[in-house]
Amino acid sequence: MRDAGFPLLTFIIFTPLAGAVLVAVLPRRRPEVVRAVGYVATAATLGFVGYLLYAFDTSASGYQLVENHPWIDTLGVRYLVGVDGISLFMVALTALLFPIGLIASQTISERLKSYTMWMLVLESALLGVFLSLDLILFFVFFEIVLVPMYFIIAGWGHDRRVYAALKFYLYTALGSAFLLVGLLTLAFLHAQDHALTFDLRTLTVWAPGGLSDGTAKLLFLAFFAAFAVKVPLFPLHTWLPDAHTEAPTAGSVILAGVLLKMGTYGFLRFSLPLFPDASVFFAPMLLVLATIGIIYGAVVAAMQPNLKRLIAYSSVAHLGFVVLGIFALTTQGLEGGVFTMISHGLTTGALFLLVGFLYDRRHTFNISDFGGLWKAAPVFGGIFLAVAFASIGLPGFSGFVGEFLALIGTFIVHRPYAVISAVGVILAAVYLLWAYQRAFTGPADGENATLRDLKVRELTAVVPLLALSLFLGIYPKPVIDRVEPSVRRVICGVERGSDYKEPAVATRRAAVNRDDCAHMNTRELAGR
Amino acid sequence: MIVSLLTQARDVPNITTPSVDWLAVSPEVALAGAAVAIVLLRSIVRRGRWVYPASIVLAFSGVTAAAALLVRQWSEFQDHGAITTIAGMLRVDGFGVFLGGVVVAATALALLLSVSYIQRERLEGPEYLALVLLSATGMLAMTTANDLVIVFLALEILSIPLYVLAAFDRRRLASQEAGIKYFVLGAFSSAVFLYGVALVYGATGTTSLTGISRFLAANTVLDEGVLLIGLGLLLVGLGFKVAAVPFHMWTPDVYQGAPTPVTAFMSSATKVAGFAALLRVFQVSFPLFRNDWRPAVGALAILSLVIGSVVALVQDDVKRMLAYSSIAHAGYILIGFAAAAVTNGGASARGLQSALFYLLVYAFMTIGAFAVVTVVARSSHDARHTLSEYRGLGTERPALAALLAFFLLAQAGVPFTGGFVAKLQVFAAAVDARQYYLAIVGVVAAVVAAFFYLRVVVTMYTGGEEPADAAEPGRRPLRVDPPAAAVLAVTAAFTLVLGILPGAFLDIAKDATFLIR
Amino acid sequence: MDARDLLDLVWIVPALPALGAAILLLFGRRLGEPKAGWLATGLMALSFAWSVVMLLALRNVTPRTHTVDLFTWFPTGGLQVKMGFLADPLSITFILFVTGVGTLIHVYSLGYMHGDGNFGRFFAFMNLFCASMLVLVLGSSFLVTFLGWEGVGLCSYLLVSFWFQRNSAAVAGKKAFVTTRVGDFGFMVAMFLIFSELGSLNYSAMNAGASKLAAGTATAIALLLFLGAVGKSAQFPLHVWLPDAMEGPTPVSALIHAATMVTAGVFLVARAHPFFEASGGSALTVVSIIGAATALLAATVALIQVDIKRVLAYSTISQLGFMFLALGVGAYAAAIFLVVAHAFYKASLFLGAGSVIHASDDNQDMRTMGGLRKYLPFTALGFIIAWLAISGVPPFAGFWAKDEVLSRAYFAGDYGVWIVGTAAALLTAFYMTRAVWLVFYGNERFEAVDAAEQPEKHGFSLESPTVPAYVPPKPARLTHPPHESPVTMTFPIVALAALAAVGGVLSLPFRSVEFLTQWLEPVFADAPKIDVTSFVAGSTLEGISVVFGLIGLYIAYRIYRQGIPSPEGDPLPERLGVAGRLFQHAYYFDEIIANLVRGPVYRFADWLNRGFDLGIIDGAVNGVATLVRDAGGRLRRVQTGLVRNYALGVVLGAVALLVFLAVRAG
Amino acid sequence: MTVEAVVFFVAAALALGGALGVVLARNPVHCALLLVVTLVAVAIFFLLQEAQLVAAVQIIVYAGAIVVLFLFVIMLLGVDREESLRDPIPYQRPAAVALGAILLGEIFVLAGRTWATGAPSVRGSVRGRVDGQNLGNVQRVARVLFTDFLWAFELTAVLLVIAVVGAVVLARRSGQRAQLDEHEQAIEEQITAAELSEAAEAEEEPVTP
Amino acid sequence: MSLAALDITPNYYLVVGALLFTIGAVGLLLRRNVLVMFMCVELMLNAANLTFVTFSRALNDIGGQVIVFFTLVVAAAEVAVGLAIIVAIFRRRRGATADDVRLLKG
Repeated sequence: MRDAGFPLLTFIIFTPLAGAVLVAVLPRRRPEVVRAVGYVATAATLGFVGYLLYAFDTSASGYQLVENHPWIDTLGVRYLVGVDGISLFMVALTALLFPIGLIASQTISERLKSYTMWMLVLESALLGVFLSLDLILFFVFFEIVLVPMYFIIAGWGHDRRVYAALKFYLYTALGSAFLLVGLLTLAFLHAQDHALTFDLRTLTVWAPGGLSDGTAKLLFLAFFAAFAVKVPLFPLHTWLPDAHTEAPTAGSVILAGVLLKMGTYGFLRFSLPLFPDASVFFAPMLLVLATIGIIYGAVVAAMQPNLKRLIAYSSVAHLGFVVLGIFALTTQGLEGGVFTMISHGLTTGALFLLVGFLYDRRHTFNISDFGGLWKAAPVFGGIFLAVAFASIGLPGFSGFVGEFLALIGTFIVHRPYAVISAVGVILAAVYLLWAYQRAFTGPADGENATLRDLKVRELTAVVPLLALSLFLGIYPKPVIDRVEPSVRRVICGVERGSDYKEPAVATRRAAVNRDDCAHMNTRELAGR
Repeated sequence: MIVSLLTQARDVPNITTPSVDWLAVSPEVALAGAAVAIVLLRSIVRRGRWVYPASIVLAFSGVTAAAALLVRQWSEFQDHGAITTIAGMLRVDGFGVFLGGVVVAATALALLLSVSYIQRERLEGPEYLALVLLSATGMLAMTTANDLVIVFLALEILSIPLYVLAAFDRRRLASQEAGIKYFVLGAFSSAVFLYGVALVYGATGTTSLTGISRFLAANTVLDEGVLLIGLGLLLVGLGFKVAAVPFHMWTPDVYQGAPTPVTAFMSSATKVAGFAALLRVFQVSFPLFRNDWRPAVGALAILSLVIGSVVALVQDDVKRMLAYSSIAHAGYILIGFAAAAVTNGGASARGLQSALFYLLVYAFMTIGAFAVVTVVARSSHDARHTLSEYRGLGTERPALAALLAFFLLAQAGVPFTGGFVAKLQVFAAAVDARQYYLAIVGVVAAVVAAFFYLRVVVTMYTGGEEPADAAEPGRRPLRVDPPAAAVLAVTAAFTLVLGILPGAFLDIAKDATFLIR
Repeated sequence: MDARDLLDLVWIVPALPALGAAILLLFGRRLGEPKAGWLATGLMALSFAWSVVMLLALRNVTPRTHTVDLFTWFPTGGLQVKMGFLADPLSITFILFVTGVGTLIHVYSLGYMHGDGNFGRFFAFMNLFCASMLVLVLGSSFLVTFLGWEGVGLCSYLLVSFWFQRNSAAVAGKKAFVTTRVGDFGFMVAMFLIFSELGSLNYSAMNAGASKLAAGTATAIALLLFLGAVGKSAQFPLHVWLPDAMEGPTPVSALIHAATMVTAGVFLVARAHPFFEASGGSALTVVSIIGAATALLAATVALIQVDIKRVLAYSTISQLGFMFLALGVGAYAAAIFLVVAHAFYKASLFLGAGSVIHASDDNQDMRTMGGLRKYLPFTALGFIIAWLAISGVPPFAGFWAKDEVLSRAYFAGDYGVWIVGTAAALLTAFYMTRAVWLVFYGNERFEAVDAAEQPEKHGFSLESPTVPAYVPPKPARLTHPPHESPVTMTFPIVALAALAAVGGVLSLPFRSVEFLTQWLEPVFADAPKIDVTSFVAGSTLEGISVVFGLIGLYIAYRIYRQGIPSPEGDPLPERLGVAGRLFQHAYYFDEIIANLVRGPVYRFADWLNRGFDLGIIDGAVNGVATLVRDAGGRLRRVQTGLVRNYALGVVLGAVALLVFLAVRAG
Repeated sequence: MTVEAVVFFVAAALALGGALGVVLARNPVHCALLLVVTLVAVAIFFLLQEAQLVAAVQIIVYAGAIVVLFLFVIMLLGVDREESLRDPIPYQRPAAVALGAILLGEIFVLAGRTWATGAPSVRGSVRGRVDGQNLGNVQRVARVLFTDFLWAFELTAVLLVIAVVGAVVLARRSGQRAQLDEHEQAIEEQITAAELSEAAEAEEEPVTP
Repeated sequence: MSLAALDITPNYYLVVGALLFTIGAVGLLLRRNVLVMFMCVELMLNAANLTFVTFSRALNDIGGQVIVFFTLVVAAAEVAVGLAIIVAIFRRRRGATADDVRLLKG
């Protein structure tokens, strides 16, 4: 591991927060300064994350750049952060989407100061979620995320924002309530014979053997409640369309791009390592839900009259692929899941940006209000189409890599789910192209005929996402190489903790020579 | 003095008076002394212009002295252990000093909040201050009480001034209604409590908390019925004070009607004192019966959580909503209490610690919230606190709105506020004590509670684009006086610090649990 | 330079058009009309030239296969997929005709797209298409092929709906993409199965491992792949998109929907033939049956079409059916031969049709044409040669190729298939003859009018592509007399026609001159040979084939030699009676699907959205919220404001508490 | 039957009868007077149980001071009107009586035979010698009051201060009249209306002396 | 058991105490007049006092009697303050029924 020489992860987490504090003391009458601070803070974070990508040791499977300090001693809670291949790209995605979100927020002038503050707080919180290795610390970040997001939706959203924001808050808070009880139970059961700790690495070593079968299942379900709502898994998804539709553009981007990943990330980071046996036991249930989500999300998306709602439901389908991949419990599946998380962040983020830009021009999301936009705005139409195809999962774009891996990873262990889910690939084309056809093609009239094309600012926001999606679609290796060791660690942990054996075909020629799980010692399995 | 006079009486054989550790009673003396001084000043000087300022000075010197003495007590306790004095009726241990400290802090903040309020509402200042101080005296006595009789007396000492304070604003009918309701029900519950004390006395032959404990440890009571009734009635009486459901019904009415700073004082300090008694009585005297009363406490906790949270949902009055929320908070503390009632020593200590820490946090965040309410009510004479009054506060007074939002979010248990750490501790304690059902009800109630806190927050940040109708009579511009600002600053700071770096305070709370027996 | 070193550079073939696409997408608008087109065309020509180099290089390599890996695409555990290209006779054959035909059609487009507002974009898409198609055929693994496969699908979408302001075009593009996606589903699942069985997606692994698979597994893989091919190659029942795809500019129809993309299915089956072989024949039987059925059904539908492009579209479907028929009987090389020959004559026909349409103000209705031969001499020349080729008149390429296919079918013992194929051949000759006579011969059924009177210019547009119902003809009113197209357009027509004329030499059915068959030999070496049992039998079959072709030709000639009296006067519908209506509506296939989608499927989806999602799930969520709030309201009423009542609560609590304690105390 | 028994039963009858009277009498003045009966009866119980000083204080403080204060307030406020039998909450009265019965039942059931299970004296007995001396009741009480209960005794001082301050501050007739805001005003009117109707109702009912 | 042999054990007093307590409690729930409600509280306090004294004798512990003194003081203080509140609130009103003050509810 290359040593950063300074607490890099702490810098990453708290740079945006520092920006938020700075914004708080700025005068309200200087919006340009507020904006500048926002950009600088997010850009600096992105810079740190860039350095993190450089400093990250590709071959290591464990957590790197770990920082470990006591926080709440009486509970054994620690400020424990670290990064591995799985979280690395979640962090990168977060750091990337925030400056873009701010660019997209250029149109916001009302209460700009608080808006910028909430955005920065949100970024810190999200980065914290992905970097925490202490269960309580994770929960703290997991929970605090709700607050800025709530305010962003309720404060700068559209017509039904209050309802949507509240629904978002209550839904997800209810889920995480069970998570809290679950993780406390876990830690205290561990504490019967050991020192009380919430250190994920310690608990990962203990939990698979230390918990009784029934307890592990109950705890799995407690964790599941929180993560499934966040994902959101069918049938816990109804907060999502409302939240997305009512959120301001940047809010939707972050919501789709990063927030939803908290759930799937949680499955990967906590559910699988801590409760391997229960994970294997419940995997069919999750696969069923994921499969339903994929098909259901796509079908319902097709029926939406509102462009944003449509994309929201498409997220349900996409995240279904992620869950499918994760609970396939194969190397390809997990990597596909992780990759789809990244890819969905890029493409759906871009879609929301574009829809937001459309709203800026036409003040509506209704597909029926549009028509023939491509004519007046060729660049807009072209980029929208490209992003739509990226989202559909056309090979050559990142979406394909993720979905293909998730499906193939599922197929080798659970064929029916993969086959049914593959239908979702067709449906994705149906709903997006149908929407595109209705909004962008055909004859244009009225305002649609004079739509302004994308401006440079807007292009700066979208093009990086599209370009990255294209790049990762053609050359996903840099990501997969970094994800693979960590994914292998997770799978080996599951194998060690249950009767499950990953099919040989998934690993036969693994890139890492430590792929043979038998060679992984307990320390390595814990990610130390 | 009286004691010495009496000992000189000839026909009475010598009475050996109990030794008095003056340090142990000094905080009470300081507060009561300040109160008496104010009363004297008032009765001698009558209506001088400087009487009120002087009273303020006296009040704060009393509080400061009490605080200083509590600190002294704490170090004394740390070095030499608990002080038991005056025939064992008084026991100064970590538990008492800790909660005493919370009481004094709450008192100081409530006084600070009242200073300008009194002038604004043209109330009789010196009496007001004296009554607050006297009530606080009772609370302090409560925290160190080691005898049911002291508990009873302290209960009365803290309650009676509150009856008066609740009814203090004679121009508002609501205030007087609050007073009379509080009084009737308070007296009723005191009577119940007293009957409970009587029965416990009969069953154990003593009223001393440690005495009861010793008796029960040494003897097996075959007919434990009377003891159980007594115990139950004690729970009822104290449950009333801490506003646990179903003994809570006075709370919304009284909190709503009383002058807002009084509400702040009541909701924070009284609850602390009530829990001080509850925890001490049950943990010290009846640990052997914990399997009998723990489920009851658990039931009270669940009822408080559910009813407090659910009914708060439909409130339109902010003060009333905060009252219901304080009922829900009592539920959380009761979780900690129930968690403390287990044989596992570590878990028990954790439960107690969590309850103590929760009280600390709760005091600050609730005073903070009521402080904002006090300031906002400036525009409508403390009579109206409907949610619509808060519409547009976010644009009109962003700082004030942000603070209220912060306090409410803290109460909702959002991370990086004291409220979160407090709830975390409570749930951890419940889990540690294997009282999973309490933890689950607690977390779910927290989610429901978030709904009504957020409702207020949203109201503040919506609407208000139209200029605040300045034309409306009685609507004066909001002004935050320095004392109120100080209260806001201190409570906000504490709520934040307790959320981010709770370590030191948790350690103190932990120390406070050790020597309760 | 060693031949293998040279073959390492095979990636240049797709890279050139890809580069062109990239440049044109970014700067196409700035380059402007002629330059963008010339750039694209030039790059295609270069690509063709390089393909020829590759051909020459491969000839010097034994064994005749060479794999180039550029970089690792999927480096995941056991699934390692390289971005790699496979040069072997099959792929080289394909790249040659793709780049060759592609270049010609690019040239044609220079003229055809003249004046279009999105000239640059068109060429960008065309280049992108060629690049994707080349990746498809060059891919060294199923996944790389799939990359190209989806790429051509994308370009097809883009180009079909190129004139997106027309709703019909936009809808047709979407329909094309979605329908082929149904096939892609099969392709994907096939890949899953291949990976889980073989642990690799590479063709080399397939060649090594396919024969060892259980027959059932191999059949499953084969049929799934065939599903992909059915979608892409517009075979029954996924053929519905192709006629609608004629909404695209005609060069697109020529290149994508006749010459190249639609043959990708054929390529795939040929490429994956080890699985088909390993299936023990059952998969191949399915292929041949589907192929034969499609050939016949599409031919019947083509009989009665009035839109010149639709005739060609159904003809394409039918011809593709022939190809699958060939594949199904194991005559892989014959299928490829037909692919190539078909590329020549069908491209020529489409380009000719485009020229006709171009000349007559975007009119596509054959009933309002007639006698155009004298206005469009070069176009007519090319068209007529190609017509003879497709009708199976010797010695044109179509004859040799079709004959090869049918005779193989016969010799393979699939007599049913052979009969169906022969019948389809007869029909082919008929409908093509009908088209030629309606367009180029007979009476002129159009009139020139002043430009001022000309109503809003609209192409022959289908109101909704999903219902290709009978459209009453509008007499074409032209602003000017029909005129021959510029040389950029006529040259490709004639050139392709010439290729169609002589293309037969690629593989004459005589031992030593079966060039193509021999060339492809290494690829299909493991497939069982179909022996032509005797020269006599072969010759007889050829004779029968020719006779049938001529019969069809003659019947059409008899009917249409005078043209038709008026646009409404086509005698064919009447003569065919009920069958005519069936053909006209393409067996109502589209209508059934459309009604299904608009009816039950839509209703179900709508219910899922409004009834289930908003009603039940969200209703439950909101219901719980309302329930809690109602509970709050009800509990609130308990708080009566009366002190006595509050005291009652206290007593109630006390009583309950004591009851509990009493119960515990026993 | 011992004298104690006779006295006990008479006193018990008085005490309970007085208590019931307090609850049932409709006129507050009657209630106050019936309260005195109970208080005196309780004082008799005290006497019966060797608590002479307490008995005396009970009479003086309770009957003499507290009840008088009650009567005084009744007269001052002129609230000696009889209260209506109608209860706005229909379930209140039956519920109250039922709960009372249950409560009583529970107390008896739980208490069973033995009520006083505690340890005998720890701080001075009621009877017998203390420090070798035979002391009167007053002395016995005093000894304990000023030793064991010293802290409680001191605290009562605070209580008295509170009583004084509280009573004074509340009863002081300050110059300012209540200024009701509109909301309160409305309710005020409502109440007055209700009062009037109730008063009318009360007049219709036959007055029980 | 004949009446003559009847021994008045502490239980007799305690039962009377319990009855008084219950009557007081129920009375508070029944009555609408604040003053009478308050009287009922006094009944309850007296019940407690009686119980203290009875136990005092039963346990031979003078402490129980001492506690009664404190109760008396408390009762007195409560009465003083309570009546003051009642006076303050009902000065302007004719009735003293607790039901009348009902601004606050819900």
